[in-house]
Amino acid sequence: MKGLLIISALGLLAMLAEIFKVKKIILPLTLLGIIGALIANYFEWNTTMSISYFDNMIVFDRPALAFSGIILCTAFFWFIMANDYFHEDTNVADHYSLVLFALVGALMLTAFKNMTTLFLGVEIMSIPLYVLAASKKGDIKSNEAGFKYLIMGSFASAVLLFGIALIYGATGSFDIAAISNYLAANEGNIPKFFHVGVIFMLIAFCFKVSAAPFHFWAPDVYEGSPTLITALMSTVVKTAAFAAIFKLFMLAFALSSPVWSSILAMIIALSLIISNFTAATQTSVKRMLAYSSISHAAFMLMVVLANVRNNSSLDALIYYSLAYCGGSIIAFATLHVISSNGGDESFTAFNGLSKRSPLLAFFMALAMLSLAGIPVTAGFFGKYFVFTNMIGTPYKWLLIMAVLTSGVGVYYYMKVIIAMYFKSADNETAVEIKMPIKFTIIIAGIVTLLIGIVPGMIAQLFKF
Amino acid sequence: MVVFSRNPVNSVLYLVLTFFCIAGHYLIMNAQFLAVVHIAVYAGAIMVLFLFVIMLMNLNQESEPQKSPLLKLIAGVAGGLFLFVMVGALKGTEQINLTQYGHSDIGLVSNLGKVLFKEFLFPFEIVSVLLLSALVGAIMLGKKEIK
Amino acid sequence: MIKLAALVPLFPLIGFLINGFFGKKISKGLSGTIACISILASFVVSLLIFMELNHADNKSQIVDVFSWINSATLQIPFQFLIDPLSSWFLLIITGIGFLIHVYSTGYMHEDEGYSRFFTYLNLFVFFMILLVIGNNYMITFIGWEGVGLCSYLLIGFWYKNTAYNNAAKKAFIMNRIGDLGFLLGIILIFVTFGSVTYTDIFAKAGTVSTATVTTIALLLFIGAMGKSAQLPLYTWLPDAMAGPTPVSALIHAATMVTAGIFMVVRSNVFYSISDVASETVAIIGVVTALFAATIGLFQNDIKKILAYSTVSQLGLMFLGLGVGAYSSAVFHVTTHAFFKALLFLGAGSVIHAMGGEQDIRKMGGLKDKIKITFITMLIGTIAISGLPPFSGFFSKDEILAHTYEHSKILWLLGMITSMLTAFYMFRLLFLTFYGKFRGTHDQEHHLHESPASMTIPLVVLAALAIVGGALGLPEFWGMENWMSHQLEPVILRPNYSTLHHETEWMLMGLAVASALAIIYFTYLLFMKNGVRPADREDQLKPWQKMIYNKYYVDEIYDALFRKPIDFLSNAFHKFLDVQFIDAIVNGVGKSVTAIGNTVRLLQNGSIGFYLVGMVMGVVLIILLTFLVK
Amino acid sequence: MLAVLLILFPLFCSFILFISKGNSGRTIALAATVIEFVLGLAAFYLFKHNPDSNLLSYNCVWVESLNIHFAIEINALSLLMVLLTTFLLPLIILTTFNKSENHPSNFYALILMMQMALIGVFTANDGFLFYVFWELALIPIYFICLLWGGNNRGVITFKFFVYTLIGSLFMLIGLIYLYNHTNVEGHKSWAVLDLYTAGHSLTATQQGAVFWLIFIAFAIKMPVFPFHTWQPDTYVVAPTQGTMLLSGIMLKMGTFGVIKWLLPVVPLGLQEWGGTAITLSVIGIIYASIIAISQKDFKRLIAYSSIAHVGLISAGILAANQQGIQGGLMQMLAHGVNVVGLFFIADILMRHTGTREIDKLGGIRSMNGNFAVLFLIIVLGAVALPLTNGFVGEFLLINGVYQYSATMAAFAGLTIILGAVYMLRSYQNIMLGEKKDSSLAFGPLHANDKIVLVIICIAIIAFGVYPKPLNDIAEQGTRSIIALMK
Amino acid sequence: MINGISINMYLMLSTILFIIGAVGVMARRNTIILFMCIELMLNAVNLLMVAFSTLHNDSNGQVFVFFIMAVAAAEVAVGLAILSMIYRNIKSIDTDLLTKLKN
Repeated sequence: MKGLLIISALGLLAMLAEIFKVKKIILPLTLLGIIGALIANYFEWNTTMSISYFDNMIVFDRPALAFSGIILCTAFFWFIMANDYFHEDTNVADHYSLVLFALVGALMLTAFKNMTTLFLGVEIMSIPLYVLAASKKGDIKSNEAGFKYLIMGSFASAVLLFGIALIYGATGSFDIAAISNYLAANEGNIPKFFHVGVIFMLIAFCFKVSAAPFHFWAPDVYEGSPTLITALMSTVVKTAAFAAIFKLFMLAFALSSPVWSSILAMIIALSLIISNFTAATQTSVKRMLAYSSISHAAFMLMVVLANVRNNSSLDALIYYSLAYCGGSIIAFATLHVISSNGGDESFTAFNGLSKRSPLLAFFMALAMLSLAGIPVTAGFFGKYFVFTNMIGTPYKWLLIMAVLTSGVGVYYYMKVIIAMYFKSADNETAVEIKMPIKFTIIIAGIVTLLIGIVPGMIAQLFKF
Repeated sequence: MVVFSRNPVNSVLYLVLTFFCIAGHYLIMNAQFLAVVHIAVYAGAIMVLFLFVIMLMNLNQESEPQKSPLLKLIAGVAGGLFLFVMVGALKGTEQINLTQYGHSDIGLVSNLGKVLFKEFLFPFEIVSVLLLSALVGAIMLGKKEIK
Repeated sequence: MIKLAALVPLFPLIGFLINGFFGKKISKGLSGTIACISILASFVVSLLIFMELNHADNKSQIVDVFSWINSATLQIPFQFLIDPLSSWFLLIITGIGFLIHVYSTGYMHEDEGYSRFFTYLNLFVFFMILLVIGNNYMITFIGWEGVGLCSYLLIGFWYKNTAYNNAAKKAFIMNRIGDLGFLLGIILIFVTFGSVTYTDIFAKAGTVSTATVTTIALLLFIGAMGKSAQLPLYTWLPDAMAGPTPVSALIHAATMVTAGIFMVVRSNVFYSISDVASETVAIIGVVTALFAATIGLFQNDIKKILAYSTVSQLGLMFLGLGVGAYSSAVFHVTTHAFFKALLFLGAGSVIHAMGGEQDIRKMGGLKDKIKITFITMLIGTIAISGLPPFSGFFSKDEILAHTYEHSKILWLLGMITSMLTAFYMFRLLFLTFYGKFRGTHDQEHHLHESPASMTIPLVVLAALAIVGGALGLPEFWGMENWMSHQLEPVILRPNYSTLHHETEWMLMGLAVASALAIIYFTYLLFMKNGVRPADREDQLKPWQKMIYNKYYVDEIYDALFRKPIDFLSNAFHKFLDVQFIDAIVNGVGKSVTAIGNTVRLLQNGSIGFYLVGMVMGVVLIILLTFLVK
Repeated sequence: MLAVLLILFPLFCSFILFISKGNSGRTIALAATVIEFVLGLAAFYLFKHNPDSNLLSYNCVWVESLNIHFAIEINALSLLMVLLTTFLLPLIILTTFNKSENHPSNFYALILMMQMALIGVFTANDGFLFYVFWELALIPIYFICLLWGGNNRGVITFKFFVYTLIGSLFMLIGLIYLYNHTNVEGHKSWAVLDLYTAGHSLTATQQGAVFWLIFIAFAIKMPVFPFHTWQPDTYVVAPTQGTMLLSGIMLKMGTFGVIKWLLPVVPLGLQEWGGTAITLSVIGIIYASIIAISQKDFKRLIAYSSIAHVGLISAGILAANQQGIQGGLMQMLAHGVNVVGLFFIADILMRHTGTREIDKLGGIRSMNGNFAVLFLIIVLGAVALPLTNGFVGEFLLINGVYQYSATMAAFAGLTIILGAVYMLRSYQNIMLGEKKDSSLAFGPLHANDKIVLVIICIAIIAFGVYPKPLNDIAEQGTRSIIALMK
Repeated sequence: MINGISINMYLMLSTILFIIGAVGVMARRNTIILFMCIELMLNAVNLLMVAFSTLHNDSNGQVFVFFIMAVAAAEVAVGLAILSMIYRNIKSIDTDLLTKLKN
């Protein structure tokens, strides 16, 4: 909870800093703040199992803290990485505060206990992102991305609200606990529109994590947005959304799972197919990553699906998020470096990277292997956990499909590696990497490897 | 009419009309305060904002070339289907009268205020963050580039 | 000495290694000497073993060397078995082998691959010894394949000649076909008896069903068909004549090709039990004998004639085996080794004299130019034609007598074969040594008798071909058939003639008379009338042409196996593998791309369309969840 | 501890190589692999004298929550494979001495990494660890093929990579399924023996499913018909050392996997589906042999011959009797050595003549007799002539298959005929006869090449004549597996 | 005053409103109208919320409506800002011109 407050305060401070013309201190301040939030998180972890604030509106229990830990860590590295990007911009403080506000929303999503906080969390997270997506003001692509994101996001919000309204109508409450109690108490006597509401919420969240057929916005927005913002979207936002999904569907609506699980299975299947197949034909790495993020979302949704019968899946979700964030951070950072070194975002820009910057190429390869799920990278364990969870469920066909499509997945990840190591570059000039980015990439790479080699570490870190 | 009118200004006006209707419904349902707020916020603020933008950009012409009829058709069909399935899905709900609790005063300001500042304190506070970020965002985007 | 049986194969192995590693560095003389000495040493040891065994009470002694393959109940030790059969074969192999080695030092003297030749030859002897000396089927099989290898190497000895190489390859592959049968037979033996050791198996052979025994026997016989060039796997042997002549003498006449006979005799227990198998052996034997003999009638290559004659004689031996006359077959193997080696070496001497010419149409009148060769060849020819008192007469007669006992038809066919044999052998003799020289002037000038290293073996073999019959004189002459007594311990049902003496006399007389008649006929034909083989194929009558072309068997095989396999190979590769299976695999990849590209089109950038997509998704979901039950 | 050292030492050297610059790479690599071989021999010695020595196994917790252990053990089965790996690696390194690659250090580093993974695969006693090593082995080889391969390598190695990866993911699912059914005092376990128990407790249908899930991975790796199409292309396109690694050792991962991770796991599944799998294997034998006959490229020919050989191995192993499995083990060793020899021959041909087209070559024997002899010995090993190493395994394999089905054995046995056909045909066309191209020149072999070939030939003959040391271990290993299948 | 009106009526009404909004978003090209349609959808939700609030005699629903309004306002603000920016760049607010990002 304190973490949430600290971040909110940071956002304000960042704005104040601009007023007082002390832009230089924003970054250190932000980083310090995030560390502070993390420390606060840590203490909360050790003190109580569950503290509720404000009439059970928001509760930072251990899963919430775990997810917010991931989000904060990612954000921490993101800020380091984004440093030089911000410097180019005149509205540094605005950017900082917007990102920080989005973080607030994300943190809320991990900890909400009430539909109100859920809804507000979603919006607080989304609105700054709409702006950020469009933040390259002169670039029509960026504008378009922001616009699309906004329209589609609002549409999804409307759907979400409709769902919330229906659920409220059935249960008479916005409280998650109350809803799940209601479900338990009125088994067999639940109005139909409650289920419609659940489905609507599911759809809204599928939109947020860009699962097919609600994924349409993702590739466009990912491509159009500034690379670093895309990184933020695909890591923080996704993790937060999954934290929310976890709470909603694995806890609150668990009992109505017969209604939504088969739908979810179909959504996953569709996502797997569409994302992997389309990613395989992309020429732009950024777009490819967008599609790949859809496929990862599908994998994480599988955990949600599996939870129907298996309660150990929180581990899996957290682990997968972490692995995915690590890989994505590296990938987007590399992309950023390349495009800021005069390249575009296509596969050809990666040609011969191994010669231009062996370090970058190595870590990018690592990230790709991790995203492809090859041992001993973090991504492998992520997939492993998903499989472990899925195997007990009746959706074995989905598992087979996941295996086959991830074979396709390997194809496009490898395409990057091939380009880097096998193709020759047009220009052989060395790629210049700024220190902060180097730092981020190396740390993220080490984490990716480390939790791949010693996954027990994470499991011990988050013991529930 | 909101949807189909060609001129955005007309659209806005039709929308305002719709808002008034909705506000009427609120009144019927004893949500007096909400009805007022509704009119104030939507018709008063948001719609004015819309109009302002329209005027600003000088868009009150029927400049919009129509979408290809095909997409319109598809959109219509999709909407129709949507309606169909929604009706199908929501049908068969038991007929509950809205007045089963008789008259109530939940829609009154005092009551709402209590709820808002007791139970919903945190959301209320956090909405400030939301509005702030929207503010910042809008300003940031609205600012001219200083080059 | 029996304990030292390992020495027998060891010596040739040492010879092989020395020649193999240092062959190029040492002089030709030394190389040849080492090779000969190693075989000689082997021969001496074999002789000692033979003598010792004859005096020993235990006629079947096992010598352990080392343990080879163990797999649970499957124990295959490297073990030697010394019994009358193996010791006798050892003598033949090392004895004849030695003579041929000596002969080769002369014959191959000019060849650049001199030491290589002896390397191979020593290796061959080594494997051949293993083949006969092993105490289980696996050791025999090692030798069996090993000699196949050496045969391959030696046939293709002049490796620059593609035709020779093809012949070598053909020999190896045909042998392998047989080997597969053999191997499966061995495996079935193991599966049935839990062992492959001779002494174990034969003791238990009576305990299993006849059907199994028949299968085993037939599978083993497939192996024998390959190695001993029986129908339908005989075609490699005539081609094998591509190798240097001493090789033909040693491998493709005297020793290796008799491995099949050896193996059947070794396994006589099975054949004695299974009538079906025996019958098959006899029929294939006699058919081969007759078939090959007819082909021999019209051949013009001196070595090819001998090769077909070998096939034919081998068929005769199988006939003997088929009718249960195992010792007679071994007897015939022995005498055949003598006279056929003699004939080949003689032919080699002729070729040597002719400077490499092998076509008898281009020879003639050689008897005065190369006297020793002529005389020894004559002896050999008489021996093979079955005139008393030469060795061939006795062995062949014994087989035919047993056949008569068994079946009159088979006997008749056998008789015809031996008449044909007499015909083509004398044809060979007359055409080569009599009449006028028909070769080129150069060749005539060049004609000379071979060196002593070649003629001495000829003489020795000739002597053996004359007196070899003494090993198995007919019982009814009141003499002891040494051979059959010798082999008694290894044969389940020793087969002693039950015929009346009169019948035997009659058969014998008939054989001699017919042989004489044929020889006279041949004499009339080629000497008196001076008939010469046609120079060109189109001068032949159709039936002659067919025989001349070996009944087109090679062509048939080509059409039946080689071409279809080549075709299949291409078809499998081009169509099934590349265009079907791989295409499916690639197709998966392509379809991924195709689907990807199609799905990409959905992403057309238009918000309205995206929203329609989303709404349709919602519609579908609700439809499926709530309305479709 | 020795076991751990066997895994860690190559990894360590690999890191050194990654860091090292310049041309010292090959020396380091050679030294490393030789030392590794000595370690392998030490393990062999130790195993002979004290099979229960705790130096040979190691077990520590890796991921506690999932009960994943870093459990490795050198037992009879793995010892053979470790010996094979450690024996072949120095040779493979030696084969590179006569050509200059780009970035040699990285090349060697990847090879050593591969060795680490391979030894890991062979020694792992924990299902998860096994899988991890299994996948790890894939990455270095993929890079080796990709970075140092021939024309069109991108697409081809890619197919290989994706193909095998999908297969192994299926295996992962199978393994996880088993894992979910383990129950050791209320906990799940990855230990191999517990997985066996879990497998045995499944119903026949479940076992059938697990059988296929796991078998697919192995079948692709080996490869068994009809999962083989990646293989010829990959073998051709990979650099020689890559091909050697792929065919000499990596392929054995599949066969080894069947022995250790399939047969004892799902006996009922095997009963039900083993026949199908054997049929596929046997079809593969004939099919690949026949295709090999018409191949023009020698390397491709070897590739197809390898499919045929492996088909026999797989058929024998799946027959699941003493002879079959033992023969499989022996043949794995033999095939490893032989195929490395053959591919090296192909490499030498390429280097000396600039082509591998069988039709363009010819008459090399008259130019270099020693080479011809060495080549011939390797060919003989490949056609499984008795007294070469190939024979022992092949005999036992056919024997094993025969016990399963005589008809199958007869078909499988065709390999000895067809093998002779394509091997001799290619040998003849390449080495014998007259030179087909007058410009063809074939000088003397380099010392390194000669050393490698001689060592291979010695191995071929030595283990053909006296296979006992290895055979005894193979027998012991097979016994233990057979016992576990009950 | 509201006797006799069943909740289903409101359910249907707001559904219809919602769908009209949705169709508008799908079919129109004018971005401003797009926003308005979204407002319409949100209003549909509001209506439903209030109806349920009345049904349950629970003021939470009405409070929630406040939040929705706040969010709607925020969205519109941001949306119009983006819109004006786009207009600055391409002098049009036609969605069909916003298809640079595709495939």
